[in-house]
Amino acid sequence: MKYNWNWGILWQTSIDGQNTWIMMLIHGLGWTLFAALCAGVIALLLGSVIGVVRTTDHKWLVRLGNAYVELFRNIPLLVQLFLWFFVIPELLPKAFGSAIKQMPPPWGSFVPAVIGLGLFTAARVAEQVRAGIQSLPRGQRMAGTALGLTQAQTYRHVLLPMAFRIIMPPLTSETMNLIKNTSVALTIGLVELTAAARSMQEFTFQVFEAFTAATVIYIIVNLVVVNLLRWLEKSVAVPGFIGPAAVGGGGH
Amino acid sequence: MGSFDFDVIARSLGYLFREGMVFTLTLTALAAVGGIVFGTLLAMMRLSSFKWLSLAATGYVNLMRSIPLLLVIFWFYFLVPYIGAWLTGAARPIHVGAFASSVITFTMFEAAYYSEIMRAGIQSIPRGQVWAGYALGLNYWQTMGTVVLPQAFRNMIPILLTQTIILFQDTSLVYVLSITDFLGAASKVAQRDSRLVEMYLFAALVYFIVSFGLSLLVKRLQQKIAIVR
Amino acid sequence: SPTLKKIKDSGTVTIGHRDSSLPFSYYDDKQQVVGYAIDICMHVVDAIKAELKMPNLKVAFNPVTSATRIPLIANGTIDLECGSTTNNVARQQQVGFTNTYFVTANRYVAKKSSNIKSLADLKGKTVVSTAGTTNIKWLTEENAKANMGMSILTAKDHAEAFLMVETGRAVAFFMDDILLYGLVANSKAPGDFMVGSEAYSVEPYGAMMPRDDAGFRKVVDGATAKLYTSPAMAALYDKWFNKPVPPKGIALMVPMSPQLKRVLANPTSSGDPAVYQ
Amino acid sequence: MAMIELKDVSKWYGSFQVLNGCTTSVEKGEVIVVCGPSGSGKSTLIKVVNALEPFQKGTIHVDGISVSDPKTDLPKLRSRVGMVFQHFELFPHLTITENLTLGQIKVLKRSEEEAKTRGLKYLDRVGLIEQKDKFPGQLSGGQQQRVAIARALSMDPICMLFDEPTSALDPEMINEVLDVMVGLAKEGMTMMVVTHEMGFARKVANRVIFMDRGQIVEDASKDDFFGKPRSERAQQFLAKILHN
Amino acid sequence: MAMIELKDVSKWYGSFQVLNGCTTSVEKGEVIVVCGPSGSGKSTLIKVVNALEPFQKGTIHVDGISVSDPKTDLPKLRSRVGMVFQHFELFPHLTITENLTLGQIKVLKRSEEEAKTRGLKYLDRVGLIEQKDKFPGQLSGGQQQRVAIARALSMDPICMLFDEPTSALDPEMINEVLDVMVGLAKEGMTMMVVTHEMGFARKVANRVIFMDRGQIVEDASKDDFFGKPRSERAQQFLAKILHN
Ligand SMILES: Nc1ncnc2c1ncn2[C@@H]1O[C@H](COP(=O)(O)OP(=O)(O)OP(=O)(O)O)[C@@H](O)[C@H]1O
Ligand SMILES: Nc1ncnc2c1ncn2[C@@H]1O[C@H](COP(=O)(O)OP(=O)(O)OP(=O)(O)O)[C@@H](O)[C@H]1O
Ligand SMILES: [Mg+2]
Ligand SMILES: [Mg+2]
Repeated sequence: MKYNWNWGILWQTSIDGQNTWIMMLIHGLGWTLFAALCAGVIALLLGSVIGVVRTTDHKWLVRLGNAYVELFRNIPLLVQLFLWFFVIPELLPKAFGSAIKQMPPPWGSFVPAVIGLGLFTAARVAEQVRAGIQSLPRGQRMAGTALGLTQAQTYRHVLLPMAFRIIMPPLTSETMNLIKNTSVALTIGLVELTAAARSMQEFTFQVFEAFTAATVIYIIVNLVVVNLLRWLEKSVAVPGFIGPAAVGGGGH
Repeated sequence: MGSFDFDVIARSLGYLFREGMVFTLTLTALAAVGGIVFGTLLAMMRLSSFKWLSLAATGYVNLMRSIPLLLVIFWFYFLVPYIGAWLTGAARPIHVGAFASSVITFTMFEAAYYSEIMRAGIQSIPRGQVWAGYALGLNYWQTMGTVVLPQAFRNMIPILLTQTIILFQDTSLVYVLSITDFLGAASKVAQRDSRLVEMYLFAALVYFIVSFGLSLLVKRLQQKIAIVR
Repeated sequence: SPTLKKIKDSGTVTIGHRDSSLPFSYYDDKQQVVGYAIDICMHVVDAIKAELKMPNLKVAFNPVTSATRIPLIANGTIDLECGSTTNNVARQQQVGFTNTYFVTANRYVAKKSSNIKSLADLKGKTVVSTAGTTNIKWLTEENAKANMGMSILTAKDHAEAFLMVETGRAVAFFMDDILLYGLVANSKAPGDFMVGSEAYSVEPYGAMMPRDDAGFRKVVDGATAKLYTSPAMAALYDKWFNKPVPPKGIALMVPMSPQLKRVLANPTSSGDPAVYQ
Repeated sequence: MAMIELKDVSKWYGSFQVLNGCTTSVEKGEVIVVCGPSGSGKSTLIKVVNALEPFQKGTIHVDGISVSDPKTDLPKLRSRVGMVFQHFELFPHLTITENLTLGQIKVLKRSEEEAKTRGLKYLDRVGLIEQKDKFPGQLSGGQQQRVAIARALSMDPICMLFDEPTSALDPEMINEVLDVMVGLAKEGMTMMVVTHEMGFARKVANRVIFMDRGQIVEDASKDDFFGKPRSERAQQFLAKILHN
Repeated sequence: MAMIELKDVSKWYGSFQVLNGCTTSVEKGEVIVVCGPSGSGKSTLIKVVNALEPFQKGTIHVDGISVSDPKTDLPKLRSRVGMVFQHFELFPHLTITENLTLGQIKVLKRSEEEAKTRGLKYLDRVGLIEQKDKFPGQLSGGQQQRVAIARALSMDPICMLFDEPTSALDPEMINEVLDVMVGLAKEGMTMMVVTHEMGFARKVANRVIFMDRGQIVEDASKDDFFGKPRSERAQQFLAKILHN
């Protein structure tokens, strides 16, 4: 291959004239993690609510929850982010719309990215939460109800604590997916890790160094996150309980 | 934005579907079949009692799952010619078309996900089924082929298909290679004619209709093929 | 020369092209690859045919993006990249460039209604440029140097950057002027936009080819130099910059700049901006 | 006034009728055993009494309160009826003590301390006080079922419902659970028990109800039932289950 | 020569010993009942005989062939030993007929036709010939277990192993399965049966083996075992299981 390897490029000053390229990548990693964290919080909260709602017997609430999940998981993330960034502000009242558009960078891309990623991931979390609750023996809900607990109390004290433990493994892979999916936000101008790597390769033309560095960083981040979540999973594991092997849905 | 110019869609409809959608669907179908076959092999490797086999499969799956698809597409696009050369013993990187390259990429990438599904599927078959197969005198491959995999596969069909719908949406990322899949076609027209909003709205609609239609089909199928237990 | 040998062995020369760099290298409405740079490269192909004495040499087209063009040259998938790639010294570390075929300048486009007259009017405003371009690099440096306090947005591609100006997310979009003319001409209301009169940097375009392949370079440089200095060049320029071009039949109406005239008369593949001033 | 009173209760799952005009009553202090073939509606009968399943026709009164009246405070009613399930249904993420106190604290609004004192009293009663800090998954099936009984008792129920409490247990553990139930019966607890353990029925039941296809086919005193069941179906059933 | 011969068999799961020096033998035509508390190693004992689980010490010979000899063709050996599981383990994706013929075709290389004729003969024998085109999920538990027995029989086994064949069944269905097994015993089939059904043991067993913590604690003739079990553990066990 006619390629001029130059790993030293990582320690050369980047276009902003101050930081080295490796710092630029790490800066990008910061945005990756921050966006993933914010979107993760939205996804967990909203996804749990929708997932729970879909296991109740309020017919129209269940339908609404199903509609949400179908809508958000059947459109590619790439397209959703584009719509959040370019189309939604145009559909809002003018003043509000321009206020959103005037947000200084990177917030102008960060906010739509977090909303888009959050709502997209919420649909997937909702699926997991629903599956988790439904994988519990039907008798658990009955036992709670038979004790005199209200529906809300049954969810809070009986169903959700077990459901969340059971879906820890699929939620772990959702977290990995979320971190990786933030890379799609580069299409609306968020300079996260992949975008930083691309920008590095376009300015320096050292493509393979840039992408290798990014790949290695992603692998390290994933190792750390997966092990953190495994540890969390172990530390909340119920002694003596071997849960039904929750079948992880796929997804990226 | 004021006025939408949806005329651009009418003008490019033929191109969008005859080139873009056909590419997307072909790629999805080939990668799904290849991914499931390779994924099943990976799952069997992971569950095998040969430590190094299971380690290799685990490493592969974890690697694939920790890199963003965008980067995976990129790597495969440039490395496949070298892998091809290495496999065929050719002196030069062999020429691999964009289509072949994306089929290989998605097969290899999705196999990691399909293998997790098949692994769960195999593990969901009660141990007793395996014992029953062995007790009849079936050997490993016969037990796998006639007892375990048919059930695992049938139990997992809904999840496999759901993953395939995700694959269908993921193929849109090949646009980074400037390959004309459906989204690539849409974005090419959109960029050339400066009609991004119209095109993306249309693309969202098309993806939604196809994916949602497929997921309805999955539900139907699920009710039909579920094994009576 | 390894490249010529490869072309000879495979009987095919592979040209990398962009999909929407109007009018340099793009798909027309019949999905054919066309453009100013493509036409120039076809002359190079003819020269290769003559050099190798292979009149039936096949031409394959391979789409590239800003992210894939370098690796594809490096791994030998494409032999020649014909698009709108700026030739500069940094990039010459990885690839070779042929004689420059266009010289453009970095300018901004803004809405007429926003009343931007000069760079100074952009102080403290939000501006946009495309990720990975030499333009955004200049913009970043200038912003810091002159203490302009501009917020700089990064767009994925030119069309999106322009859309940001169209929808009011950014006041101005900094890009090679020739691309700006194309974007304005293709927009829904070309009358709403104006391209700034000041030029901030020069951007010479050339075709990329493998680095350090003197044999191949000789053929390519020879062919382009011969074309540039021939009378056919003026007609070729006219065809793409002063007459209606596909797909929509809009004419860009950009007369040949004095710099370009000079460069075409004395072909050069230098990456030094000073040469083009 | 009867403790539990069912009048002409019918229930459908879609178009499938699970209960068909069931009428019976349980007096205070009575022990009723319900038996019948699989799928005959025994579990459903127990569940409608506790309003865990709705029914479409008839009336049920527990301690004089109508179960189907929309004005009835169902959680409160349920908290007064103890229920024990086939698969124990302890809460696996809570310790034994927490299992015993959850309902007392959340429903009866007892203080944590009081709930604990009471819970542990009943845990001692079923002979498992040393297990109080373990999790359900760490106990054997028989132990779990005894905890489930203690959990129900610690709500001070006015009556208890059992749905096949021993059928998920290893043969060795059946008796440790039945012994506890026999004790309860002897203390005068009102009980309605779905079970196939005819030994238990012979020992403590006042009456035996035999169900088939959603109907109460036989509702007789213990001696009448074991002596000379009227219906042919009940005779067959007894023959099958008592043979060998 | 004994049909099944175990000599000093020990097995560990990691550091946990499941079988501890088990020695016994089963003669041709004998019926042996294995019982003992949960977790004592009964299922494991059955599985090592059929080489479904490896063991670390001792020897097992079935019809004179060593199970642990690496040269032994295990699939072939297993095909000659019929096995019936607690949870039936019919193949749910195959019809009853296909369940009966799979092993015959794949292992014994019989033609499809011949396999079908034989399979249906045994299906008739267990009284289920009308169910031949159904799927296992459409049958009751008792029916499934009878099909499982027919499946094992259609391989023409030289002996049969049963692992708690009735403990997953509704009480009503236990007898229909036991009846089939009693029939087999009477015809002289060599059988090793893990079960808690002492009625069955009394009726047909030649010998009873009592296991505790991986050891064979008692290996006695039926009359000796029920009359005066030697070990205290076996006495306690019998008391628990026979009471009520
Ligand atoms: N949620 C449900 N939807 C539809 N049918 C149901 C539902 N729950 C139970 N059934 C049906 O109602 C009938 C009675 O069920 P029930 O559980 O009361 O029977 P049972 O007498 O307790 O049987 P078993 O001895 O097997 O526990 C059965 O035929 C069962 O299939
Ligand atoms: N795969 C395994 N790994 C580790 N321990 C095991 C495994 N399988 C069984 N055991 C343990 O081995 C012991 C004996 O198991 P086995 O199934 O033979 O008992 P059993 O006598 O059949 O009991 P049961 O009456 O409950 O069926 C048990 O303590 C069990 O927990
Ligand atoms: Mg029941
Ligand atoms: Mg066992």
